[in-house]
This record gives sequence, C-alpha cells and structure tokens, in this order.
Amino acid sequence: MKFSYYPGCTLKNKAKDLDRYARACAAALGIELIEPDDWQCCGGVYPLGKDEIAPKLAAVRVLADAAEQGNQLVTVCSACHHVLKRVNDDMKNDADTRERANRYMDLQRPYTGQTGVLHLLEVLRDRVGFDTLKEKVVNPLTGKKIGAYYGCLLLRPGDVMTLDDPENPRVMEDLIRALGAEPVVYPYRNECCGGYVSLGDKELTGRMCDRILESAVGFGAQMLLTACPLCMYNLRAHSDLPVYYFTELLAEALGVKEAAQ
Amino acid sequence: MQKIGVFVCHCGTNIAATVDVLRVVEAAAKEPGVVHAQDYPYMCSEAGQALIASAIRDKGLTGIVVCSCSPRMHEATFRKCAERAGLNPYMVEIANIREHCSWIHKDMEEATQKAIILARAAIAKVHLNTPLAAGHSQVTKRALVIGGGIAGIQTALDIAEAGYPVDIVEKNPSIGGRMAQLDKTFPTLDCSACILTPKMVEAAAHPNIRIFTYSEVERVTGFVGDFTVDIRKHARSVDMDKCTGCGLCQEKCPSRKTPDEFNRALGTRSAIYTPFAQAIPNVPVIDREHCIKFKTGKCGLCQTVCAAGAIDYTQSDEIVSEKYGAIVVATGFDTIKLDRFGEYAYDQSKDVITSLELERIMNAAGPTGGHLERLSDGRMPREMVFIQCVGSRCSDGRGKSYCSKICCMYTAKHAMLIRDKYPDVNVTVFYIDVRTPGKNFDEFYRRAVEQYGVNYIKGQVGKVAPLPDGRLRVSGSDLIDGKAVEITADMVVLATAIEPDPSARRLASMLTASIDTNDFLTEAHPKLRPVESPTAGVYLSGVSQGPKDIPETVSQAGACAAKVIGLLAKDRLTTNPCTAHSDQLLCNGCSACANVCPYGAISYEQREVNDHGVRGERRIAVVNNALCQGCGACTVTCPSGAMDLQGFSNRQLIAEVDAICR
Amino acid sequence: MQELIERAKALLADGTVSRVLGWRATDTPFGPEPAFFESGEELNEFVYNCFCGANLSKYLIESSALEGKTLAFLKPCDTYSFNQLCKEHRIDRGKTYIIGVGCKGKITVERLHELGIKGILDVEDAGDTLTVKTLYGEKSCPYSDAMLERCHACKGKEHRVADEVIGESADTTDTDRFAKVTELEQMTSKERYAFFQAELSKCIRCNACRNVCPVCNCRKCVFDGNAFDSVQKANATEFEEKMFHIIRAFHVAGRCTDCGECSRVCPQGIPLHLLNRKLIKDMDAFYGEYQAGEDTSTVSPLTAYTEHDIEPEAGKGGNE
Amino acid sequence: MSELTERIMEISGADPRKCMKCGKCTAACPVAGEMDIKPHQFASCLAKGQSDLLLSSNTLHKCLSCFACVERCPRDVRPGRLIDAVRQCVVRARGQAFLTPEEIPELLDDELPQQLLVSAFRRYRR
Amino acid sequence: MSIDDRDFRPVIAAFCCNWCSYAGADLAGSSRMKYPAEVKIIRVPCSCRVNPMFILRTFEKGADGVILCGCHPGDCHYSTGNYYTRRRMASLISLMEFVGLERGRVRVEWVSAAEGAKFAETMNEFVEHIRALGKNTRLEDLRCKN
Repeated sequence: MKFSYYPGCTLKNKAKDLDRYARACAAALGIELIEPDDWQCCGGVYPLGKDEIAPKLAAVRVLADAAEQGNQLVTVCSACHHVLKRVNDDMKNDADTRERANRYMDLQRPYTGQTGVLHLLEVLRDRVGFDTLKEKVVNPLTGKKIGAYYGCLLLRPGDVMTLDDPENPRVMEDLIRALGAEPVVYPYRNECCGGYVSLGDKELTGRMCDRILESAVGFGAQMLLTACPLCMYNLRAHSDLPVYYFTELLAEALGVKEAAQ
Repeated sequence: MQKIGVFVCHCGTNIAATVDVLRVVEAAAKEPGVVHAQDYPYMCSEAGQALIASAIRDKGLTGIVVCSCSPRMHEATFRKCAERAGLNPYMVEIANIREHCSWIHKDMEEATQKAIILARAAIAKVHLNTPLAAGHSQVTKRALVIGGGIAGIQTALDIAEAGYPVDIVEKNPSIGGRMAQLDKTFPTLDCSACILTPKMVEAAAHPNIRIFTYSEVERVTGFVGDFTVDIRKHARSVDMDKCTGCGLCQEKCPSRKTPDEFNRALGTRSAIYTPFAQAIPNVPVIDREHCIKFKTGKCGLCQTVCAAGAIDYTQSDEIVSEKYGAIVVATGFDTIKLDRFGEYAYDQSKDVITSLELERIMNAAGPTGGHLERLSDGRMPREMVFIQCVGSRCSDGRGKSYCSKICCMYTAKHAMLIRDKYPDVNVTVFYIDVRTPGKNFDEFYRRAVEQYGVNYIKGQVGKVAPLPDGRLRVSGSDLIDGKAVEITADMVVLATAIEPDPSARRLASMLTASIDTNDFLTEAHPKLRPVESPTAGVYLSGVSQGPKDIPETVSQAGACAAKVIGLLAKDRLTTNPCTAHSDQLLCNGCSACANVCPYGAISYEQREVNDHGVRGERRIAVVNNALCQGCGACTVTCPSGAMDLQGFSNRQLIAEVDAICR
Repeated sequence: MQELIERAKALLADGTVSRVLGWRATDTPFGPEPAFFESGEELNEFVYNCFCGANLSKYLIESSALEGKTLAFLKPCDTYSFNQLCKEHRIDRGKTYIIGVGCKGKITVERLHELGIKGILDVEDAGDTLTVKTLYGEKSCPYSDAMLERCHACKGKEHRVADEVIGESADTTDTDRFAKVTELEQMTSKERYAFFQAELSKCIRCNACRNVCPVCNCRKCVFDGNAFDSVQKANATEFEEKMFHIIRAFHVAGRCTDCGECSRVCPQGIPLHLLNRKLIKDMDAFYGEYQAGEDTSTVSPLTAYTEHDIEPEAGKGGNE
Repeated sequence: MSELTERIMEISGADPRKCMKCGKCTAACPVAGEMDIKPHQFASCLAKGQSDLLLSSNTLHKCLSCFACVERCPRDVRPGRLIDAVRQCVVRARGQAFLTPEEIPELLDDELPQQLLVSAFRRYRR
Repeated sequence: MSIDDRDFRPVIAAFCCNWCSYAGADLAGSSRMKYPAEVKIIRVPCSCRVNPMFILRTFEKGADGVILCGCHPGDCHYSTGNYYTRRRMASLISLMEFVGLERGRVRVEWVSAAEGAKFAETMNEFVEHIRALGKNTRLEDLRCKN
C-alpha cells in the first residue's frame, strides 16, 4: 500500500505527535507514506465562498501532485482532511472552480478531482481492515474505556466527507475495539469543541467543551481520542481527562510508540 | 387528396392570450388539402363540437385537426364528436397548442409561429391517416385487489356488494394492514380494532370475496378486461382447512425470540404465529426462517400438540393463475428508515420511538399491555417530547420532500390520549406547521392545546442527546421566542415520514403502471381521474397513491370500487386499433420483431405470396391485433420496413418531421 | 483444388446435392466469381485459390427456395455469415451441404498495385511469398502484404459450421481490427467529419456494398421503397450518401459479422467497414463481446437488454 | 432583490428561499445562544431582502463553521454558508477585521496549534 | 459572422413517448414552466417507436438538434420498449459522433409523467447547448434550403 501523505503545518509543529505516530504505525502496517517535496499549508479552513479560488489553490497543488504520482492522498489532521476533501470535491463537481483553478495553476495536465482523499482512519478501516489491524496489535489496550471525539470537521458535511454516518459515527469506536479497549459511545462526540473561537473567547469554548466532557465522562470515558490538533488544544485546556491523538494509542497498541519517540 | 378541416380553440384566454388564434386559422387555411378552418372560444363545449360536426357533414371533411389542449385531455372527446358526425374517429389529429405552446411561452409572436407549425405538422399527419376500426375484447368479470389493509378491504367489499367476485392478495398472514396496528383513530378516538375487525370479518364471510393471505403477485400479463395474474401462495405449513385456530401450537412453540413485526419489533413472537388475536384468517403460519424444525430438523412440537393434525411441514409454495378484468393496487405504506437521521438518536436510545411504535405501546394488546412506559427501564415517563416532520418535507435527500399528511393529527391524538390517561405527564410537541385540513380536525388539535394543556412549540429539534442518567436532552428552537430551547425528556416520539410500501415499485413494473419519484403510483389525472392509473384497468386505492388518513382512504376506496364496477359491468371493450401490421411483400421473416415484442403478439406463418406476379412460399410475420398494444418496438427492429404501426406510421411521423423542419 | 472438385462431383453423382456453389474462373486470373454448378462437367471450371475472397453464403438464400440440397464451399469466416442467415431464417440449413475449405488468408490484386507492382500478368502462390509475373519481369512480396484487410483481422481457423472440412486453415490475425476506429476516435470531431465527408462523397451509389453484404438481404431495401419516403434518388449531396451508409450500417448492426465484403467490393475504395466496426466495437464495450454468426441462437445485442445498460450519453463516439 | 442579497446568494451558492422556517439550524447550533441574530433569522432576513441588518451582527464572528446546521437542514439551505457569505461581504467591503494583528500576540499561548491561528486569520480577516 | 448566425434560432424536434414524457411536457405546460419555442414535440406511443431513420431525416430536413424522451428504464408503459431504445440510441449517438456530428446534437432523456420540471429544465438546457453548437451545417441537406 502506497499513498501520498500530507502532514499539514500543525503536524510539523505543535502536533508532532500526531504525525510521528502516524508514520510509525503506517510503517508497522506496511503502508508507505510519501510526503511531497514542497507542500504548502492547506489554509486550515475550507473557503466557503463559491468565488474564493485563490485560497483553494494550495490544496489543489497537493491534490494535483498526488495525481501526478498516481497516488491517493492520505492525511491525519481533521482540518487538512476537511479542506482537501472538499476542495477536491469542488474540483470534481464544480465546473467553475475547476476551470478557474486550472487556469491559475497552469499544470502540465489539468486537474479534475481524480485524486482520492483519505483520512488515515479510512485507510485503517477500508484498506487495512480492523480485523487485520487487531491481529497486529501486540499491546492490547485492555481495560481502557475510551471515548472517541470526532468533532465537526471530520464528518460534516456528510455528503462530501463520506467518512462515516455524520450523526452516529463508529469508525473510531471500531478502531478502539480493534486495539483491545472498550469504546464509550456518547452523544456529544460529534459536536463542535469551539474551534478557533478559543483565540478570543475562552469562556465560550470552555462551556462547549464542558458539555462534551460531561457527556463523555458521564458515559464512563477514562480518556478521549481525537484526530484534530485544535480539538486537542481546546479539550486539554478544559479537561482533567487525558486526551490522545488516535495515532498515539494506535502506536502504543502496535508496539511502536517507544521507537517513534 | 383529403378534405381537411382545421378547428382552432381559444380555450378562453388559455390559448388566445398568447397565441393569435386568427393567424393560426389563416395559416392553416393555406395548407394543401385544408378546405375549412375556423376558431371558437371553447372547441370542447357542446357548441364547439356542434361546429365541428356540421363542418364535417356540410363540407364532406375526410379528416380534421383540432388545435387545442393536449390530446391526453380531449382527443377522445373530439374523436367521439367526429364519429357522431359520420367521420372515422381515427381521422382526427390534435395539435397541442396549449400545454405545449401557449402555456409555456410568453411572447405572442413566438407562440403564434409555433402554434402554426404544430398545426401544420398535424395537418401533414392527417393527410396520411387512414380510417381505423377498433376491435373488441371480452371483460373477465372478476377483480383483483392487491393489499388487504383498510383500503383493499373497503374496495373489495364495495365491488363484492355490487355482485362481482373479488380476490384480495395480502402478503402478510392476516388482512388488516396498518390500521390493525393502530390504537385509536382521529378525530373521534374510536378504537381502531373495534371499527376495523367487523369489516375484516365481513370480507372473509362475503360469498364474492376470496382472500389469499401470505401471498404475493408474481406475474401479470394481459391488458384491461383480460389480465392473467400469477399469485404465489407462500407455504403456510398449516392446513387452512383443518386448523381450528385454537392457538395451542403458538403457546407451545419453543422458538419465541423472533422480533414481532406486528408490534414493530418491540416484542417477540413464536415461530408459528398469527400476527394478532383478531387475525383473519385465524390460521397461523410457520416462519420457516426461525422454526427449529426447519432449521435443525428436530422439534415438531406443534405437530404433536395439534389435535386437528393441521401442521404440514411438507407444504410448498403454490402458484395460482387467475384471470381478472381489473386490478386494484392498495399496497399502503410503511414508515421510513431513520438511519440517516442520527441526530434524533433513534438507534442510540430505546426511549426514542416512532409514532407507530407508540401506537403499539398504547394498545392494550401491545408489548406493554397498553401501559405507557419507557422501553429501556419500564419506568413511566414524566416528560414527553414529540417531534414533527421527521423525514417529511425534507428536500436534502435524506428524507421525503412531501408532507406525510397524517402526523399532525395523530400526534395531537397521542398527546391528548396521554394527557387524558396520565395527567402528570408533560407533553411537548415541536412542530413546524400544524396542518389540520379536514372535518373537525382543527377543533381536535385545539382541544389538545386548550383542554389537555399540550405544550406546542413552533420550531424543529436539532439534536436528541441521551444523557448518562438515561434521560434525553432535546435541543430545539422556539421560533416565536426566537431562541434555542432545551428540554430534558424521558421519552421522545418521532413523527416519522411515511413512504409507499417497498412492494409498490416491483408491482408497478409488473402492471406497467407509472410511479412518481417517490414511488407513489401516478393517477391518470391528478384532479379528474384520481383513482385510475394511466394504465387501463389498473386502479389506485389508499396510500399507494399518496399520503392520506383513514376517512380519506375509505372514500377513495369506494371511488375506486365504483370505477372497477363500471368496467366490470361492460360486456366488452373496444380495443386500440393503433396496432402493428406487417407488409407481406416486404417481410423477410427474420424474427427480429418477435424478439422485441413484449406481448408475444407476433408469430410466423409460411404463406404463399404473390410478389408482382411471382408466387412463392414465404415466412411472414403476423401480428395478433388482440395482443398488440401498439408500442412500435417491432417497427424499428425491422430492417426492411415491413412492420409499421397504424396511427403512428413511418410516413405519418416523417410527415410531421418534415412539417416541423419546413 | 482437385480434391474439392472430386468431392463435389461425387456428391452430385450420388444425389446428395443437386447443385454446387463455388467459384468459377473468369477472364482475369485475379477475379474468380461465385457460381452455381449443376453437373460434373460444369465443375471443370471450378477454381479455388488465393483470390477466392468472395463470401458465398448470401447465394444460399436464393438456392434455399430451390429443390434439393446445395453444396457450398465456405471458408472459416464465411461460416459466420452462413450462421447469421440461418438465424434469420433466410437460409434453410436442411437444404445445404457445407464443405469447409482451408484458408490461409485471401489476397487482392489491388493490394499489389498499392505495393507498386505494375503490369501484373500472373500471380503464383509460393507459400509465404507471392511470385508476381509482370510485364517488367518477376517480382515477389510477402503473402501477407497482399492480403485483404479483413484477413489481417481473421476470425480464426475454425469453421463454425460444416458437414465436412477439406484443407488446412490458418489464423492470419496480425492487427487489432479496431485500430483504425480507435485512431478515428482520437481525432477531433471536425477531423472525423472531414474524413468521412471525403470518403463518403466518393460514393457513386452503385449499391455494390448492399448487393454483396450477406445480411443486406431484404426482399426490398427501404431505400428502394417509399415506406420511409426515402425512394432511391441520384446522389445530390454527400449528406444523402452519409445517410444511406449510416442507415445501412445501423440496419446491419448486431447482424454484421464483419466479413469486410462491403469494403472489398467498393469500386471507389471507401472503407465502409469502419462504420460497422465502430458499431461492433461499441456494442462489445457496452454490452459485452458479441460476434454475429458465431452460432444460430444468440440474439443480437440490439434486440436484447439488461435492466442496467449504459445510458445513451454523448461522448462515446470519439473526441470532441 | 438588493445587490447585497444577490451577492450573498452568489458567494454562498445557497438559496434562502428554500427555507421552510423550521428552525432546525438554530436548534442544532452549539452557539445559537451567543448570537444576536440566530441562523434561521439569517435565512429569513435574506429571503426578505433585509440583508443589511446582518452586516453588523455578532453572529458573523460567533459562527464556528461546524456545519451542524448545514448537515441537519432539511431543505438544503445551508445556513452556515449564508453566514459566511455575509461575513465575506463585510470583510471585502471594508477590509474590516474582527481582530487586528496587534491584538493577537497577547492572546497566544505556548500550546496553541498553528491550525488555530491560520483558521482564525482566515475567518476573522481577509 | 453572418446575420443568420447572430440571430440563430435552432430547429429542434423532441420525440416524446405518449405515456411519460409527453405527459411530462403537458405537466410542464400546466405548471406554466417556460422553455424555448424552438422545441417542437412529436408524439410517439413509446420511445422505442422512434426509428433512427426519423432522426436522420430530421437532420436532413434542417433540424439542429433532436431529443428523444421516454419513460425511465423500468417504467415503460409497454414494459420493455425503452430498454431497446436505450441500446439503439447508445449505438446511434456514438455512430453519429463517430462520423463527425458535434457532441450533444442528439440526446436521450428519461422524463416521467410527474417530471414536468425536469422536462422544462431538460429542454432549456438542450436548446442552450444547441445554440452554443450553432447551425447544423455538417448534416443538413443543402437542397432543402430555398
């Protein structure tokens, strides 16, 4: 299995763990992740305006590069994944965006959304398979009760992200189960943590995180799992519960955590 | 050369407002063969028809063109008019200058030009029309009703009462349908079973009615007046003649864990079962998928306990083939699946239920014995929330774009009944609009608010979140206050959208009856022919045609029966003379046409043919006019052009093409 | 060849067949023509050589109406047409006796001309090479260079039907039969238009293609009658030719065995088979591979369907 | 329709006239309580052509673009897109920024991920 | 550019099956939906009645676009007619493109009796497309011009 791999800016910095463990796990699972030579930041948020082309170009560049390599593109950061998948959807289905972006980019070959964009969770579920993954676990996380926190960007809008049921997802729960731990399902796992609002209004994000944490703890979670550095930041700021990147626990279960550090 | 009359209708201002009718008359008059052209405000009126008739007689017209509304509307009217005036009805052509012209264009010049072209095309066609004689076919005086719910039962009873034999085919082990699952009915709060079961009994006892339960329609062939239907009677594994309905087998059956469909899977049933106590027929069936005897070969307890010796494990499906003159579709509805509405937590909490499930909970024969309780822990709820329009009026692809029509009323009913029986329970209804058109309907809803104190909040719910203590946090909006609200509830009831029963789609294909984008069967005309399908001989009863409540279903069932009786009362029907025929001089006998004929109407004969003096034996295609329905598939498959279709001949269609492109 | 004649004579003599359908020599050594032989004597004019490309199947339609059986010599590819005509009830299998003849590909003198060989007097088949006697002396060329277009896309050495087989056959496929079609598809629409306009405007409406085509066997062609108001007219415009050829291609679609006779006989050298091959290529791609005449029972893709066929959308005929 | 309304519809690609006024967007919004003009009122104002009312709403900066309203809207109105389009109109017209670069350093802390800054910049100014 | 080109009003024939598409066109009309007057409808009992010869004839006589509408596959009034149409037309459209007709001059669309809006939308789109393609010079029979 070979993929183009887009780490994104945060993973080169504050979220080094998310990246480091992802790479280690991929290697352990026989997945080759190829980082393009020169990528730029995806922009962090998907530009909602139909007429905003320039902010989408960084994403298009990465997508087109993967297409040139003939690879599908894997990300682990929820935000990058969101941006790349949605921009790709525009390139595939929105003629105006496609035309204008191609005009700006001046690529060798026009890019029309042919690259498949996958979150590492999708790779684990659909390509590796949780049953296979389970067999590769050397340190099962037995006895741990873990709540998956999806947040908003990973799942919505469901028709474009197509990662899972946007209202009642299960991919992370299945992952937790494959790692030998017990998933805790709680209803606020797909509600927003407050995102970038925490820059200006920590009180508001506090209230939002409290509701999420209250729900998770109430249903018995001992720790939380996330795929998003921003969720991680917000949740950690308001919680006593340990919060991990899913790649970290995956690395632990696969027995490659030490080596990655 | 034909002598053609052209009649241009104003249709009041419907046509005349955008089409300069006089210019159409003028232009038509100049066409070759046109000897008469005139306009009239309402050509379909008696006076208009009289004009046509007198022109036919006075000028000896051999063909007429009426420029008016769609032929689907008045072709038959004008054909009859021509016939009365002594002209062959198939010498009439319609130029559709209303639906296809005046109503879609704004510019008078443009619309007038187009109307002239459409008139020319019709004139060009009628030049090539030939008088056709309709044949006749027999009517089998028996009707088939597919679906044994209230719609099907009522239709069957009305037809049977008029003296015609009727068969009901029901896929479940008992007739009764959805209505049998309901507890009370709005707006008078009658007990549903109390008013339904007498009708079920009446149908079962009626000498003109045969009931095939646990049966499905497998194949339909034929046409109006002469359908042949294969009905698959699933193996019941119980001899209907011997069974006394004592119920001992069900009591003793050791396999008891099958979800009970009748109770919406809220409870379980035995593998040998009747769906409910008043089932008709009161003969159980063995669900072979769950029966231990069928799964492992061991058990046979039911056979042991059956004193009547009615249990028969060797029964197999039986196909009954029967002829019918008319077919009624009354396949009803189901609630939609809620797997795309995760925000309401239906799959995440046992205490989020659908309204149909609440009906079973409220019903004395239901899984809780009629006691209102939470399915998670059996506790009585204190705080109940009803959510309206779950999947209805939903155009984002997750649900149904239509209004399910019955939810506002049954929710008011539920709220009222709960407040009446359990005054301590708070009831809140989140609604977008409360829709209560119907006799005594709005009064009923107002009673729920004014007399029973049900709390109606205008606004939709965004999320139902199960809480660790087992309660449910309902986040909604209150649009009157312009704010978001939260209610912590013990139970949430979803007014789930209804959709046509999934069997409707397959059935519609078999019947070649059309269905709309939501799988509801299409009526022949939305206003004027609401109980007939566009396919002759197929009629629509109940929710299979569109959402409706019980009073409306019963009325429609009666209307449907009247139409069926009208058909069965005829001794013979005129057949469509627009059938295919093969030119024996051109036919190669290659069999291509027979390959594509959906009716098996084409056969081959060795025939001696005199081809311009040369005699020889040839293999020739022969069309059976009684079977041919006139689709024309054969005409295009035929490489030599030997096969042609009367009324839509190659030359007629080419004449139209030429006129349009002229 | 002698073996064929002897066998034919024997079958005539013992009454198994009443006549023989084969090829007869004409005044040019390069153009044997189809002929019926009714006696052993007539059979002395029978020839079978590398120029016997003509497909005899179609003549069996007319002989099916006659008394007695007809013996026909069919090359492997001819048997496809034969089967197709049996399927269409145009030939009565019971009134035929088929001898499959060996074939290693047929040649045409036009190809030799194209190779620059002029003043041809005689051609001698020397296995893999051809020895050509010309006014300017003896020349030679590889056999396959002179082969008919269709032989480069040979359907195989098996006879799909035969009462007996005499002689060895070879599969002479050495090209992709859809190569030219694919090449045209790659062109722009405008280029294709120019190509077909140039080719089809050469048509002189001689009807040779129609007359030779085994499945163009209607008792009366739609272009000869007025059922469609399409009476045969002198070719006034190239469009009419195009229409004639498009309709002809469509009428034989699903029935055409790709025998290539249309192009072989066209006096103007129009590659008419390209239209048929495009239809065959499409049908293969859309509905799975189908070879007309492979048997006598499979129905043509155009008189069959599945519930999930591809939609008739633009963009399948070639580049824009 | 005012030019502004037209522009908002063009930028958002969403059609407020599809709204049936059910309020599910507001019900689904995790920060509806903070907003002076609720998501459903956004759609309603736009449909009525009162788009100028929206330009000064705090909703423009409260909306998290979490797409809960977009996901759950039964009519495909996509209120989140409408709000973002209004915000776009504001920043494009005046170059107005919710936060200025000078204000930002004091809001930072060591743990803050880049993603937050990038997103906040994208959202709060152009 | 000639004067004709600037004011190009294409000639468009729409073959509609009686049971679905013709009724769909009726519904478009009774719902007062708008589509260009260039579209002229020819009623046929079933889409399978439309002979490729009719379509070629239409072009020969100067049409710029031909659209064939029938019931959705599976919903044919005659059960199977449109299945054959689907196959025939797939081959015909491809062949027409192959000989150099511009893409999209011949089109097939399934429109049910309930899809008035789709009918109008389809016609608007089709006319737009044909206008963009311009006059059908490639297949028009020049003799038909007066």
